[in-house]
Amino acid sequence: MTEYTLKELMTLMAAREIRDGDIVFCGTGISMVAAMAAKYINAPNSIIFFETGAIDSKLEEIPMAVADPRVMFGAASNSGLLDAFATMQNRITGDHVIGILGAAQVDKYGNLNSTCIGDYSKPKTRFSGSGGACDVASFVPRCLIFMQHEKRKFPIKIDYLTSPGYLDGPGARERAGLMSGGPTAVITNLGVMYFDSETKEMYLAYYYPGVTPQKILDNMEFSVDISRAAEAAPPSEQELQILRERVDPYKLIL
Amino acid sequence: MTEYTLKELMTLMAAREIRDGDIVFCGTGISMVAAMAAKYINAPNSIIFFETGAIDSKLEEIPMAVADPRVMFGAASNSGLLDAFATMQNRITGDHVIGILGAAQVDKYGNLNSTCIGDYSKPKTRFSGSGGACDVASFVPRCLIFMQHEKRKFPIKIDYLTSPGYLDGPGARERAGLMSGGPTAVITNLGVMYFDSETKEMYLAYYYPGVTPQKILDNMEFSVDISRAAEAAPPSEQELQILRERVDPYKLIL
Amino acid sequence: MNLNQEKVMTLDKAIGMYVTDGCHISIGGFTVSRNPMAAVFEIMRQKKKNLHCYAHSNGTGVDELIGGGCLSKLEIAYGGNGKAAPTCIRFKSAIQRGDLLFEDYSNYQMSLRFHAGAMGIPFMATRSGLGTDIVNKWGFSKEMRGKDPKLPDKKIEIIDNPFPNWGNASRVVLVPAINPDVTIIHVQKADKYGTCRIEGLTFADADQVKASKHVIITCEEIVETDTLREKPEYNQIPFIHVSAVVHVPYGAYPSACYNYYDYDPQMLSHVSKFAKDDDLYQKYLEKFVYGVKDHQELLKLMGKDQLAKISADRRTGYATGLDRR
Amino acid sequence: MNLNQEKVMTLDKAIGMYVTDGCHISIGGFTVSRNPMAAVFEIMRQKKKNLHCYAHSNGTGVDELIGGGCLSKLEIAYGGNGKAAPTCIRFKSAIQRGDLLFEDYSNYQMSLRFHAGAMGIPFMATRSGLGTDIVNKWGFSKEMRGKDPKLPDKKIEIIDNPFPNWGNASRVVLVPAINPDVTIIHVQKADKYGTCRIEGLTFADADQVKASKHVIITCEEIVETDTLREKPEYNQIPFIHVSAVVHVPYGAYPSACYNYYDYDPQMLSHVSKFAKDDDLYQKYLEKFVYGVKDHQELLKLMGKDQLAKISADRRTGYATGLDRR
Repeated sequence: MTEYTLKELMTLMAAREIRDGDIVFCGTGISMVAAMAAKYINAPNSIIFFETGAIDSKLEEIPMAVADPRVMFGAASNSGLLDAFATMQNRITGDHVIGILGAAQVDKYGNLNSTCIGDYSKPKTRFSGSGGACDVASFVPRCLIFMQHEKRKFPIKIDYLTSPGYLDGPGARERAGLMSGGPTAVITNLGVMYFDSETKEMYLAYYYPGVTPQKILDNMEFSVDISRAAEAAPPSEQELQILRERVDPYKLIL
Repeated sequence: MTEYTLKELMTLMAAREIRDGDIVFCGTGISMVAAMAAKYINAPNSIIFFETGAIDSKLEEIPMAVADPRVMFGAASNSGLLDAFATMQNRITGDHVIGILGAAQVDKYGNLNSTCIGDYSKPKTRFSGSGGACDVASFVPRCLIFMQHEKRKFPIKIDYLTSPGYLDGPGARERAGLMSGGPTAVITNLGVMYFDSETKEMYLAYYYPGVTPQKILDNMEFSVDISRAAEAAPPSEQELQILRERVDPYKLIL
Repeated sequence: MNLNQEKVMTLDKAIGMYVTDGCHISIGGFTVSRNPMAAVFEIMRQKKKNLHCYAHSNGTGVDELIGGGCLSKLEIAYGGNGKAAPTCIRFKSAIQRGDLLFEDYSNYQMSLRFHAGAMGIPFMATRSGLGTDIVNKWGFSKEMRGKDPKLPDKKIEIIDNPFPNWGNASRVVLVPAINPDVTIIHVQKADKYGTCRIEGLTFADADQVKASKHVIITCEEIVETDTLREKPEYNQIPFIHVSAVVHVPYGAYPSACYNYYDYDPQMLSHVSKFAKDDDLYQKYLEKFVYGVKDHQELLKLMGKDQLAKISADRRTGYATGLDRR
Repeated sequence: MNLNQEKVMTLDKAIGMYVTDGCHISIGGFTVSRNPMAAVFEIMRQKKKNLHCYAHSNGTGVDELIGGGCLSKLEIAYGGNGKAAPTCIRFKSAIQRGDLLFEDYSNYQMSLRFHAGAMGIPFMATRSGLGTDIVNKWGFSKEMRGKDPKLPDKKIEIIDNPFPNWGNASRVVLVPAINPDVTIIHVQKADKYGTCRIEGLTFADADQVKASKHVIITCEEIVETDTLREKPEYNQIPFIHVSAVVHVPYGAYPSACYNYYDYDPQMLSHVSKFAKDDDLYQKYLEKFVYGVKDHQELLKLMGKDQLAKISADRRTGYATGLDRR
């Protein structure tokens, strides 16, 4: 079996969540690689679109930002932010969108912090802030979240709630006035977590080959159910080949 | 002195109200001819724009509708209704706009009816309805109103208030939440009425050569102050020439 | 929307599939330009009934739908059509007879309602209409609205500005979103997936499309996807919003299609003249609408000379010097 | 806006005239694309102070304005800049030190705020942010807002949907309009009156311009008015909104300008490296910003070879195969 990196497996775990016909809201970095990989592997009719207004771009090279001129080439249309977010906020197209997000912290309900650690007005560490993440998390029915599996990134309580997951549990999105939906999976360098359909709490669905469920628990502040966990299938030869030769040949991201 | 028609004089009376640098919101028919004439005569730097989204069109031929392809040619930009009305609703550009409207009825406060005569839901006579007239009348600081001078068109009470003038008098626009401003002049086939700055009531400013103030009063249901009225200057040779040779050579409107 | 199925189809199939009796519909264009007339005539031929129509100023098309007896409810800003019909004639008579339930808005309000629908929010705010009968007089009663889940609770709502010291506005008018079951627009160029390039003014077409559950595009030309994608910034509608694409040259006739053909002043006057009398209008329908199999047959009936007269000049995009008296 | 005066002027004159100490400003572009960098550097050279800046994701430009000490207040959705700076570095340190008053929004909320400003309404509604700290945590206190007429009453307002049975929404977030004193954008083509044609994505540039009292356009090319008017539908900004037009080739450098040049990955990395240390950043400023008279001198300093590397490929609009590691 071919060697692979955990980053490659992470990317593929995300790609496998994308269904044919999905409209994929894409950020930068690994999320863009995952969306591009899905188009080549399992979801040829999925469509990648960017909050900047480009839809179904011809991605000959990996864009390094959602405003990279590479997203403007060969698109079905180039508009702006207002149109892009409307596509997610309206239910006609929005219900077909899957978002891919990253964050500095995630809690057990999939709420994300990408704003700061410490006090909001004078934080210990400041991050970029929401960008479109809060919007995507507010609007779309399915979301994938990329995380590095470290204790401080899976805290009991996040320092700032930038992007809504299930807020404080079942029914909370609806009570707040958000559209239903919410995060689908948290994909890390160790495994994949889903959310229980009843409790809306994160549980372990997959651990990667060579990783134990216990190791995953050791890298989180809160505990998750591991009773439903199974070992993830390693990357196939074909998946790796596509990833390495077609998606990111210059190793810009992976 | 050259002969002229009352329609020609009406057109010129309106053109004379347009100032250099005005952005002129233009409808069809005589209002378009007036706006075009002003550009040639007294307001070369005025800009004609249409609710359909065309701005500063190159009007080689008279458009017969605001969506006529003739307004799309040589414009600074072709957008849509949303942009056009925003240009009037926002105060940065909106305060420079002068609107030109027509109607089936006008009352002494310059409120317009272009919707119906009789009961709204089953009217005796139905007209086209607001179109953009209500929007323009709501947003812009100055408005010219073209009318035929007939008793039934100047009633005590209009059957339906389509486009706001001064509503029921001083301060009423502000109380309703409208932007200040309101109609500037009512231009008819007999004369020109302005609005008193205190009472907001219509008064006679000009009567055309050969028309008496009394004749004007005879053609209105309500009475207006005629004490400030003066005879209008007839069209000059140059004005008529521009109107006939450059603006409407095929007599499509005049 | 429709991502995966084959989208190119015949007009009769597209209308048959997406325009169902009683559905809520909007059409593109404005007065004499880019009304999807081929589609309108096909709706009339298929005798669709009880449609609920949303219009800003879609003169030519809406008046024919009324004349054909297809509409039972209408929300509209402007029923006029340029010189040929300062007030649309079948619209006027239907309302005066009480044959149509209708409600009046302004053009901006209707545009905002489509914009809200496209954005997926329940309403948009404006300062247009305060103090007018557009706000005060409703065409659909509160009771009727309560019973019909496809009608908003209210025609319009006025609220105090929630930011009292901001925007120099004491109060605003809120107009409810529109999300039609189907929107039909006619464009110059589309690809087989439904990506559209509109030339000239776009009116409110893009928002109407994005607000709509189903979308039929009729077009002058179906062009290669790669061609449209050389300049993605000039494509106002990406394919994800579109359900069906139909190739119909002269599909806006007798309204204009910028860069392709002008409106036909003779035909518009002819229709207006006939529309003023019920019997004459029936004769017009029998000959020009029901009497032809499809739009191609109507064009044949009009004749090549007539079409040549309105052919657009390359420089101006319209028929320069066309006799429009 | 400015209808009549001469609009073409030098950059130092335009910045001197329209960017005044303490004014409220927004700039165009998004992260690595079409930031009006020549104008940003000129603002820094002119040592403008206490600016209040509105940004969605204007990475490159906003971070330099912060680094140059020009900003005292910032309303922002995203302070990141692609690979070179996942979090903008001077932004990060200014906030961590408490050197900057700031307030967070989402990208859509900021876009809607510009849209509201352009439309002349006090607010826009969205369903984004309900239940989050973006709604709950304010950067500017109620007291501060009460004292400053240039700040809206509230950061955000949540209201129950006034159309309870419409739009499937129980409540909505209202975000207040933005009307900057001045907006600066960089575009590919403009005419001398300020009509603009943007190629590629427009981001929120058009709304930022239309919401603004004064507008400075910097452009790669000043083209003939007649040329732009051959295709008016491709001009996103008509001249009536524009105060000043400045011809600045490479005016977005080191960010990208689609169809003209790519972003400069080396320069962006270089800036990021230097930005991490206060002394190094001062050295960077002395050399590349204060040490040059104008943007042309900066370009000379960068050298022809460096500019050639990022020159856009005709087919793709970016520098195909550019080394971006």
